[in-house]
Amino acid sequence: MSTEESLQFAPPTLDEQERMVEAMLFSSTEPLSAEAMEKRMPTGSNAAEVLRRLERHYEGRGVALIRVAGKWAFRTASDLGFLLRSEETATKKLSRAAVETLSIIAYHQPVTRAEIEEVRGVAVSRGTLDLLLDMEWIRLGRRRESPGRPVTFVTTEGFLDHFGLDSTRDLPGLDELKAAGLLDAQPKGGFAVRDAPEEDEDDDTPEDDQADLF
Amino acid sequence: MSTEESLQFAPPTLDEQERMVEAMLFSSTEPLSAEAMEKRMPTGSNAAEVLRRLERHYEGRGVALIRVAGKWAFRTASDLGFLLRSEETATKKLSRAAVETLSIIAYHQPVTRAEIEEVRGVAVSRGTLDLLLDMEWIRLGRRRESPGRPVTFVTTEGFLDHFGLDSTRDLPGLDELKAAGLLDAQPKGGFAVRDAPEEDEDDDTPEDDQADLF
Amino acid sequence: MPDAPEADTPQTDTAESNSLLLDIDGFEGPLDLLLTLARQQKVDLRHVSILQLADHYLAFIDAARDLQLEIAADYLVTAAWLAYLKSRLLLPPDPTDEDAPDAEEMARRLAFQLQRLEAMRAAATRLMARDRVGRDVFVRGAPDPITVNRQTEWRATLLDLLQAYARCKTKAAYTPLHVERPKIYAMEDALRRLGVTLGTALDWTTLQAFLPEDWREPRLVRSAMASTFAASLELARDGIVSLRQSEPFGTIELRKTAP
Repeated sequence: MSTEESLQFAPPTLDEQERMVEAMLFSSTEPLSAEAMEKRMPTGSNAAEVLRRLERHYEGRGVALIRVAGKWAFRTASDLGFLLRSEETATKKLSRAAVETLSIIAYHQPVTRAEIEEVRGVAVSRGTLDLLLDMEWIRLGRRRESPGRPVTFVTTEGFLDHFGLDSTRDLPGLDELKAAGLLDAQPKGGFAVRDAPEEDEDDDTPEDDQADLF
Repeated sequence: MSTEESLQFAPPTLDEQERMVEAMLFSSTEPLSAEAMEKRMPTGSNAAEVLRRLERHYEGRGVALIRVAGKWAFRTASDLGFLLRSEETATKKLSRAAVETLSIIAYHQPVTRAEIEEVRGVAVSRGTLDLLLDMEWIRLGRRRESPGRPVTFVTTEGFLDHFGLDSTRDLPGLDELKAAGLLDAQPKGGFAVRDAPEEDEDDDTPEDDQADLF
Repeated sequence: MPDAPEADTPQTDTAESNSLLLDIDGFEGPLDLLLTLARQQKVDLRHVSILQLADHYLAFIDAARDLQLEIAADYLVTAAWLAYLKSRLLLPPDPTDEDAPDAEEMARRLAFQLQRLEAMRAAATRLMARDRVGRDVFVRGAPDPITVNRQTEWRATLLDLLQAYARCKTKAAYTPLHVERPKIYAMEDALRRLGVTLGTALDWTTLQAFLPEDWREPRLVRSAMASTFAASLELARDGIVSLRQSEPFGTIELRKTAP
């Protein structure tokens, strides 16, 4: 490495020093101080001086030389961050359990977990509710004023948006479902479906309406 | 991100595109293809064109834009290695058997174990191949369509990257070796006394065979 | 055959061969040893004298034998083969044996193998001397890896929703039929109750009077009556109570037997 040897005698040119600082900063896993770099460079080098040159050289480029905690590092220009992020959207069909749970919440809201389970006839997993909450299709409603004060679930604006509904009143009733051939069997007597859940059921006594439902 | 939005309408300027390619390559340790970068860039961008500009911009600097395995990568200038080498990064010394086996695979690929042994005159230990496979410098190629359907070995992109090669065509001295007939299974002209590997696909242009393997 | 004329018999350079002997473990097989010996001819390998090489090799093996060194089988196989090759190269071809391999071809083949091995070794050296990542050139130390933000968009249509609800309701309509087991007044209960209340029946008392209050409604009274009757029979057998019935289907009366 003749470069190295010759540098033993005369300090490298500023251009040479700039190359060295550039290479060190590029390959370093962490920010480097001017002193640390100078220690590795041939004697007579002045890292601080070439850092200023290097900073100017990278001005306005895709990569910037920045100071962090008194040390130096290359960073992607802040306006180009979008190139390094990518959104990958996968569409997945909602599970049967999730759609059923959602539909029960839509028709019976506000509804407790126990009530959902009663309609579905099977336990509702925490994960299913979490997923629906996460998707912001359902949210927590008021606590039920009954023993244990269970939380209730209601649908959200996002839910209406997704399904193109103006309000939950637009959900077809059981008779309409039947007419559409979606419902073959007679609904169990005594289990009434409200055609139109009230908009503000959270505010007034929802328990009363529910009383005959559950 | 106003930049991103405005780019939806008109392709960015070449300067802008150069910044983008620079940012992407700078932030990656792996070589990136022009196509992969273009996919991330606003429509109408031409990565290949700005890569040439970028290559010129980095000429003679401490960091160089190089072509490896048909892709692009920033690497420190090779004459500055002395500054950057540290105890930890010292590359492990490969055994002579491993080095020879690797070279035979590189120059003769796709090549079977029996063929490697034929060239070296000794058995190739399982450990040697395992080591090279483990380093991801070689991988299994297609099976040879000869009795026993032996597996073949070929070099990987990681191999090209490590040795700074754009393709296996760029292996040092490949053309001379080929011209001298030293990549053939048997001496030129005349018939073989010993049972030579019956397949003769490595006789002709092994690089061409690689085209569809990589 | 260019090799034949200048091929001289075992040369006096056995000293060199002996120095190699110390190293026999250092060779990677007979081909490696042959290549080392061939290089001693200090000629381009394309002009190597195979005859001379065979002699050197055989001398080497003989010397190793004299020193009673353990020689691996493949070295001996190669020695035998080279001895055969040597005899074939020295003797004129036997026109009667058409199947005999062409000695020149065999020699050419060996020379090729040596050249090829040497070429590969040279190539390996050149390859290893290239600017290598992590040794001569370095990659970005603090990469800013592309973060892929994976998002799952859940798909569900209004129809899915309605079908799901309809499914739930339909399922509810078909809840399995539970046949409720009628409440039974167990005989043990009747016995216990009679035992407790018998003290009040010193006079004839109707069986009905012993039925518990909550078992008197029509749906339950039959079971209570049957059990109480059975219990009274049990007590009568033990001589604890007496029973009487004035007419068929008439009222059954009971009283505690006088002690």
